[in-house]
Amino acid sequence: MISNIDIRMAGLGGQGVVTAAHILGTAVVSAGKHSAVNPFFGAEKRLAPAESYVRMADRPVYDRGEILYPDLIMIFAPEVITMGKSYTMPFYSGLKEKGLVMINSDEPILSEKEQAGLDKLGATLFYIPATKLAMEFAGTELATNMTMLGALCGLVDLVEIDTVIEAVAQRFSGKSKFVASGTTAVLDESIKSKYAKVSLLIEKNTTAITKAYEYTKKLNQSK
Amino acid sequence: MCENKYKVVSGPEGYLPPAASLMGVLLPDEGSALLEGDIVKEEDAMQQIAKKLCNAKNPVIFPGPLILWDWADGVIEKAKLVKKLADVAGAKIIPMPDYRPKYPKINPEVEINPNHPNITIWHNDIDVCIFVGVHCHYANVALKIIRGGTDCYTISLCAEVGHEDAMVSMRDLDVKKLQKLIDIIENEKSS
Amino acid sequence: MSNRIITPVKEFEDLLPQEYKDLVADGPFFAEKGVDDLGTFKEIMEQHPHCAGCGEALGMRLVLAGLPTPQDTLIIGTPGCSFFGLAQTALNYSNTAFGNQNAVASGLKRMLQIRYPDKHKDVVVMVGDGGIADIGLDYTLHSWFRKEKITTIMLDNEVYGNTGGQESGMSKEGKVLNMAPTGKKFPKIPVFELAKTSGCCYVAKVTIASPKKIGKVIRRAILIAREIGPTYVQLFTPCPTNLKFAPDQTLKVAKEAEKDYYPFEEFISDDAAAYLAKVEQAKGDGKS
Amino acid sequence: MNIEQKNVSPEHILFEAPRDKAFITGSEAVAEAVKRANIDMSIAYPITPQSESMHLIGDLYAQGYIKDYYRAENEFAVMAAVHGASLGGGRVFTATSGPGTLRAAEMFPVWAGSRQPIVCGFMCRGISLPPSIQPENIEMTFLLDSGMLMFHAENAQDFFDMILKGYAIAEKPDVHLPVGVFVDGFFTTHTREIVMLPPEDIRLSPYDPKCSPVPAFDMETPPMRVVRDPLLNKSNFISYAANASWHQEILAAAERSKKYINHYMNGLIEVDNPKAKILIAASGTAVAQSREAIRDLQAEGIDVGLIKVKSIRPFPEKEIQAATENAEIIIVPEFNAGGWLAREIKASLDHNSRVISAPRIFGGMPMPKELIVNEVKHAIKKRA
Amino acid sequence: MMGVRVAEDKCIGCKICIYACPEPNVIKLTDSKKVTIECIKCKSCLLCVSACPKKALTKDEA
Repeated sequence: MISNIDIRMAGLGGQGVVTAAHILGTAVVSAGKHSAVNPFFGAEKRLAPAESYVRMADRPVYDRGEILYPDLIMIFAPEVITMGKSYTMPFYSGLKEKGLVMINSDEPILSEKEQAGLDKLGATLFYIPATKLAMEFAGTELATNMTMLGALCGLVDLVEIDTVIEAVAQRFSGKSKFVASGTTAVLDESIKSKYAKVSLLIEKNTTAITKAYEYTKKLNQSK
Repeated sequence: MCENKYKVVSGPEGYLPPAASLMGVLLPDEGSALLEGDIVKEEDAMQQIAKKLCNAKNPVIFPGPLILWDWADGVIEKAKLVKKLADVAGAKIIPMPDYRPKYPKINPEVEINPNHPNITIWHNDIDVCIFVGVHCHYANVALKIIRGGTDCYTISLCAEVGHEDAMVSMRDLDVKKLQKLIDIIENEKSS
Repeated sequence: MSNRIITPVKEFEDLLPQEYKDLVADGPFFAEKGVDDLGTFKEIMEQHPHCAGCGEALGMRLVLAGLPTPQDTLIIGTPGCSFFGLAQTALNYSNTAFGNQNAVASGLKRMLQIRYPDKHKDVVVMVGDGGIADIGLDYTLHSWFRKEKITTIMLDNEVYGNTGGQESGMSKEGKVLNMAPTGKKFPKIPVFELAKTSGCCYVAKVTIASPKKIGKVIRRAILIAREIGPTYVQLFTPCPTNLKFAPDQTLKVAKEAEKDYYPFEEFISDDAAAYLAKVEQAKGDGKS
Repeated sequence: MNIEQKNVSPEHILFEAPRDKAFITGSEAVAEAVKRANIDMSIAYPITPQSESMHLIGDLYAQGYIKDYYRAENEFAVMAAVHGASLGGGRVFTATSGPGTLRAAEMFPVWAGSRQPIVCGFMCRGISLPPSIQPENIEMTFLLDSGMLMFHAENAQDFFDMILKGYAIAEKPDVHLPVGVFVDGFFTTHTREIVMLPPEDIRLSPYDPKCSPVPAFDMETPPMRVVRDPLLNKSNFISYAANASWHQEILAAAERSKKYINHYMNGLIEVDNPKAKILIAASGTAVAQSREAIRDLQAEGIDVGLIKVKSIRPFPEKEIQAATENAEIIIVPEFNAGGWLAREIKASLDHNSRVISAPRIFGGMPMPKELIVNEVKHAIKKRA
Repeated sequence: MMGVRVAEDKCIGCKICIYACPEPNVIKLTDSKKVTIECIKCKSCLLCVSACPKKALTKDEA
């Protein structure tokens, strides 16, 4: 299992990058390791650029704030790169050598210059059709963050997929109110309203995560 | 017991004497008392109070609002003992009925005010005084002013944790301790 | 009733200064007193440093005599002239910063309701025109919007008194004052009208030339604030020092204002009127 | 709603009760503290990054944990209203951030001057033009001499504990001063991390206004006549002496709080590796960043110690003097442009050329550990 | 000495002066329904004099 890794997640407001970070951090902590998770500290508006950060380690994590030098970058929407919907330009800036990049896209989207930048760092790149998987298995693109998480766990040995699924259930069970920001709380309600029952939401999300996990697991083995 | 370099002794200390707390005088824990800035046994503090009262030319007790007004259960019992303490010590009683800055001025013959306590002390030539039943903040304000401008020896009998700016400070004063103090004063008187 | 804090312990009763003995024996605590009884009982305000002929001091004196239960009344004020008399008054009085009185009173009233759910604790704001209409207007209005159960009393002397005679929002249009060297350019702020539209259940405008009306109005304002909602009394208390008239003319100035632009007005909401009818009938006094 | 919580001593809730692991944000930690603090009343006005915590406290009110709660018209009104509520003899909580702090600033000396044991959270952020919601703690510099006790939390755990400890300390009869618990906004409020929490079925025993050094403002405590605010009588020398003594008493009360800060917070400062010739002294999030930097420096064989300043007021002058006795270099990283902590430390020390006020990070930027590491190496090179 | 003199024969005990005085506890009504003035607390504003309908009060020039 990999320890001591800093992950930067970038996407569009409303896509659930904050929630994904929360779930991942929760899973890591419940697996007995340390984590600190925070969102990008900005005005939280739908479809505006959004970033969140997950630090995980087998020792206490003190560092906080934006992760400037990530080991792993997850891009939740192609527009982050193609339309510059990001405050971090280029999207891989600060990526450590031999780092890893996951992009939610059905097809390659990088320019030659960007590809060259990644190559120079010796980075590994994966394209994941996360939105497509979300539509297929959860019936909504709002589950993109779930498929991105599932995909991440299939690619990198960070934490058991079951622990992630438990964290998802905990996140949406309503037992403890989740607060990242006022806007996140509102979005939560809108996601829940898409499903008749919370249990159905959790079930759909679990399926989406599992399918994405299997997808990348296969991808990884074939590489 | 615990020796402090800074001594809280009678003034006048001058223009604006420092708060004893800022000079390193610590309030004692439960069961102890403060004597001129040092933490001592309660009994020793009581002995000093008795000695001071018995040798004073004009000892005066200043009962505050907490003991002048029958506002809570238990006040009357304490008040009776404070009265008895005055009788035993041969001390006069000058009350502090409230804390407002009096206009145009207080009558120093009959009362004391925490905002200008010195007027009462100077006017009546008080050389030893006891504060009892005064809210801690107002007692502290008055004790600092007294130490700044008079040579009066100040004693505080506090129901809470006591006062560094008094020369002798008792804490957690209850009926039992008051009675003990009276006994010690009676003893001192008769010896 | 909280008369225990004005009940002396027997051991020290004789030692109390005379004014306290008088307060206990002849004050308005153990026997209810009103404006009508002035001159025959010990008033709760003591000697104060207000100027000779001060309309505000007279206004406060009349208001304080009109309090239905002074032993359960707490007054919040602001810095300014009103501080001087109120600090000498035998009830809890506090000011904090300038203009925040209605916010402080909101917190205080709510906490007293938490701590003493079965008692009426009358929280009264008593401040000048500058405190209410200028620097504190937001806080005044918002306490009314929120329906805080407090009584707000403006001592309207149409000027900043304590700082030395500056124009206030309640000064008369055209009046030459400090900081209005060519005369005030706009009329008095219509706080009375604002009170009516901002949630007050009882609003009255009166001058010190009508002492008995003050007694009636204060009593009503406080009783209604206990049960129904916010109340506001605007009391004209002219300032001889800064409005520059002779101290013996204060009442004349008030009387003329009453005729000219400061007539007695009273507004009462329907629910407040119904409640008032009930209590005044129950009391059998219609005490006015 | 009926909330079943057992009243316990601060010692029990802070030191004895078992704790469970939670993975929560700083904002949630505030609510967890308030839930266990037996608050009578809380008043809120929204401002980023404080809002989330005060929403959660609103939820606590809806659930019955707090007896009254409302949204006031602005921060000055909030601070005035909690003052009024505190005068009335109950326990209150509120919080604000940056511009809200400055808008309300007139009230903080009033709280201190009238000896109200109010606990207020400050989720620090930028205050000036250009407008900024970003983390930095420049607002603390405006409050250093307000008379309040000021604690600076490193993380959500500190934030949780310091609020409860704040009440324990503030309500001591010989202290009875307001407590500001400060965090660097976002870095703590919006960061999710591990926080150890005592059970939620216990809470602090209620505030007892009878032990207050000033009478509760309720017409149930004598005397009737009392002036609670500084004495505004235009008068003479003796009135000024009373006023000055009053102020001294507030300073004295802060001094007395040290005993309780030592007891509840295990010292005004915390020192790691005090024998090191190079020390980093910091407060708030800068401590966390320094810990990461020190880990890297130690790995490179550079011996660096850490002073975490927990209490900003009272300022641990003597403690810092003792802790820096052997230090040759004292690096003070800060999240503000003014460098107020470095100034305070310099004013406390002899040979204060040892103090290096850097890095100073502001405008909301993070403080990568590399910056601190570089500062240390630079200082070593300069000395050699 | 500042103060106001009361002509007892003219005073009808209407108390208008009491309602006019800005000073508390200065003008009082006696058992015989006349007013008395505690001159030591009087600031000589003469509001009572100008208010008295019977001209029973005059400035004490002594």
